[in-house]
Amino acid sequence: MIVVKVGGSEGIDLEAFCRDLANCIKSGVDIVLVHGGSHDTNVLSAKLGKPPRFVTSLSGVESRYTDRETLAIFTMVYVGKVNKYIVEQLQKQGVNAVGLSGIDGRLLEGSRKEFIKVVEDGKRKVLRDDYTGKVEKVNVHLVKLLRDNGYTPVITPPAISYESEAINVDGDRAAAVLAAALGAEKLIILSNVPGLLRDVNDASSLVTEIRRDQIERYADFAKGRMKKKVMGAAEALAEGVREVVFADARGENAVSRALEGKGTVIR
Amino acid sequence: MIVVKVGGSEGIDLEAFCRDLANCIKSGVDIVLVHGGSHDTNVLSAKLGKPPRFVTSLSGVESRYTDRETLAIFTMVYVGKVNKYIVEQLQKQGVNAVGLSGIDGRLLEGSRKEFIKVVEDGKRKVLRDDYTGKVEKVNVHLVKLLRDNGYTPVITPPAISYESEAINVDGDRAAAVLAAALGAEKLIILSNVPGLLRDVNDASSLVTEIRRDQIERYADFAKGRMKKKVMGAAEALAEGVREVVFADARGENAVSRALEGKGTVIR
Amino acid sequence: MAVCPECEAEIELKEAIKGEIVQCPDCGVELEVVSVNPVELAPAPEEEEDWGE
Amino acid sequence: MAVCPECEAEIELKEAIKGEIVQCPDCGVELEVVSVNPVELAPAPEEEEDWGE
Repeated sequence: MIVVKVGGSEGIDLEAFCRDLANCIKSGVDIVLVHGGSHDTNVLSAKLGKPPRFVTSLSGVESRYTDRETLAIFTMVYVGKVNKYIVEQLQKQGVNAVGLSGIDGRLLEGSRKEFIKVVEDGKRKVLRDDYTGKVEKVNVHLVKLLRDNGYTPVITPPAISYESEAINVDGDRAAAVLAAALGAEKLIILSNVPGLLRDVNDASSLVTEIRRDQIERYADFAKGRMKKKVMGAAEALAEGVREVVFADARGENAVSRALEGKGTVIR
Repeated sequence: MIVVKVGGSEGIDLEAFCRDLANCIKSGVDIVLVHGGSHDTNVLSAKLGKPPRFVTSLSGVESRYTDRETLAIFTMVYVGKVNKYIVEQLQKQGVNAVGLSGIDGRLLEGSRKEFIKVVEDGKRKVLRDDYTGKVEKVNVHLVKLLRDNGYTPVITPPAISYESEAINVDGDRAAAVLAAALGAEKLIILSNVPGLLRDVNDASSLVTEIRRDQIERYADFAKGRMKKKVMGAAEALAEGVREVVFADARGENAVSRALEGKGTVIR
Repeated sequence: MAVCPECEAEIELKEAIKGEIVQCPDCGVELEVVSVNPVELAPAPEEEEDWGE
Repeated sequence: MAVCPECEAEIELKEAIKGEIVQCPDCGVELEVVSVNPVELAPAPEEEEDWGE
């Protein structure tokens, strides 16, 4: 079984992506899909007069400041827009998809951070009403139940906290925890970059292979979103996933190319 | 088993509603929930500069004109906002809810109207890009699968057309078709009115009981949304549902009161 | 001017809008304005009983 | 003026904002501005290693 994560950033043609994904599934590849929706969330937030607010933690990690109102917008987009669009497209291609958020059946559960310490406008602050957290538990039973009965799960943040509050979680890291929990052989992370680039501005500086024992070194030099992806990959590999691939979600046959190892393969 | 439908109109306190619903479920009442979201959809549409457009069919029935853009807003609200809020609240009350739209697993499927003939600004027109339709098929297998494994299904429009397009469907009529398909004994429809009123403006003119063979008469004099509810009830009764109750969704213990028959009981 | 597809009578339409239903003054058939500039008419589709959504 | 809850030194704060982290000039402890008007200070919470979301 393979967990495929497709990002929500700009420039990804979801219709083409879903066509290729459906072909892979119909040709017998056993896939569970996880997706993001950050770009669309930024667009809707701005339209609703609540532009996204990103904060940087003291350790330099950037994240979306998600108060209750932002969380409602986030959930409308991730679940109501992106998730149901993907399910609709897969159904159109003859794949019996079922869309779930991490809240449903407590599919993705974890602890909500009571507070985060951030730097904003040069000031160090404690933020307490940030609905953000980490996925620590997966309802494997629910995923297995659907897969064993012919359904393709299409999973999206938000997750649910132990106190049953919806929480914003990082999609890449949730996919890594999910892959480990489901005992997936492979985790494929598709985004709007060809893979891990030695030089971020040089698309040809693609790192094509990384041995798992070298991954810490790459985690250090990777920056921003890619850093989280590499951390997620390290976690998945440590928990039994055999191979992690970072590849490009854009263009035709993105999934097939990634399945053939076109991108950064870590094993 | 009982199908409960709660409307999406203004004045319904969903948090209080979910507390009462959870108590009924935890006390052993086997419930499948269906919900609407029309009010919130109108609010978001207006905020996004695309105010809702209602059209009246030649036979005088009003419906939301749902072009592709409206459908995206409709789905974000029904699925991303209302559905996941209800699932979150039920999880908080210890009920293991799973939220599904009619698209997921083709749970609610039916034909999309190729066109509708309407009267708008005094002109009779044919509208062709209206993503509206009727629920004709229910994926009973998926609902049963979840219920048999301890999950409480929380179901919402949109449905899916035979051509795999998301379609706007009337929540009350979808609940009626669902109740019949699931072999439910009871269908409870809760909205922001005490039940079927002889005089719409007089809350005390509640019709408390209707025999099923009188229902056609009431279908004639009921107007607007209530007309569709009565039509849905007639359909459900004709397909084997033993009792339909129209009751008030507002205030404390709305579900418990309806279960005790407080409202309009048709059997 | 537009022409009725049924009886070829000429139909005078002032600012018709796309999708509008008009009736041919000669043969009385219901027509749909399928496009404007130039105006094109086709028989309006029959509708099965509608409950609306 | 606000008072450091650890060493009771007086801390002069100009337009502090709620949630801001300040350091006591005397004992150096990290403090959180838990409320403004009047300013109230409490020890800033310790943070477990954060990966951010």
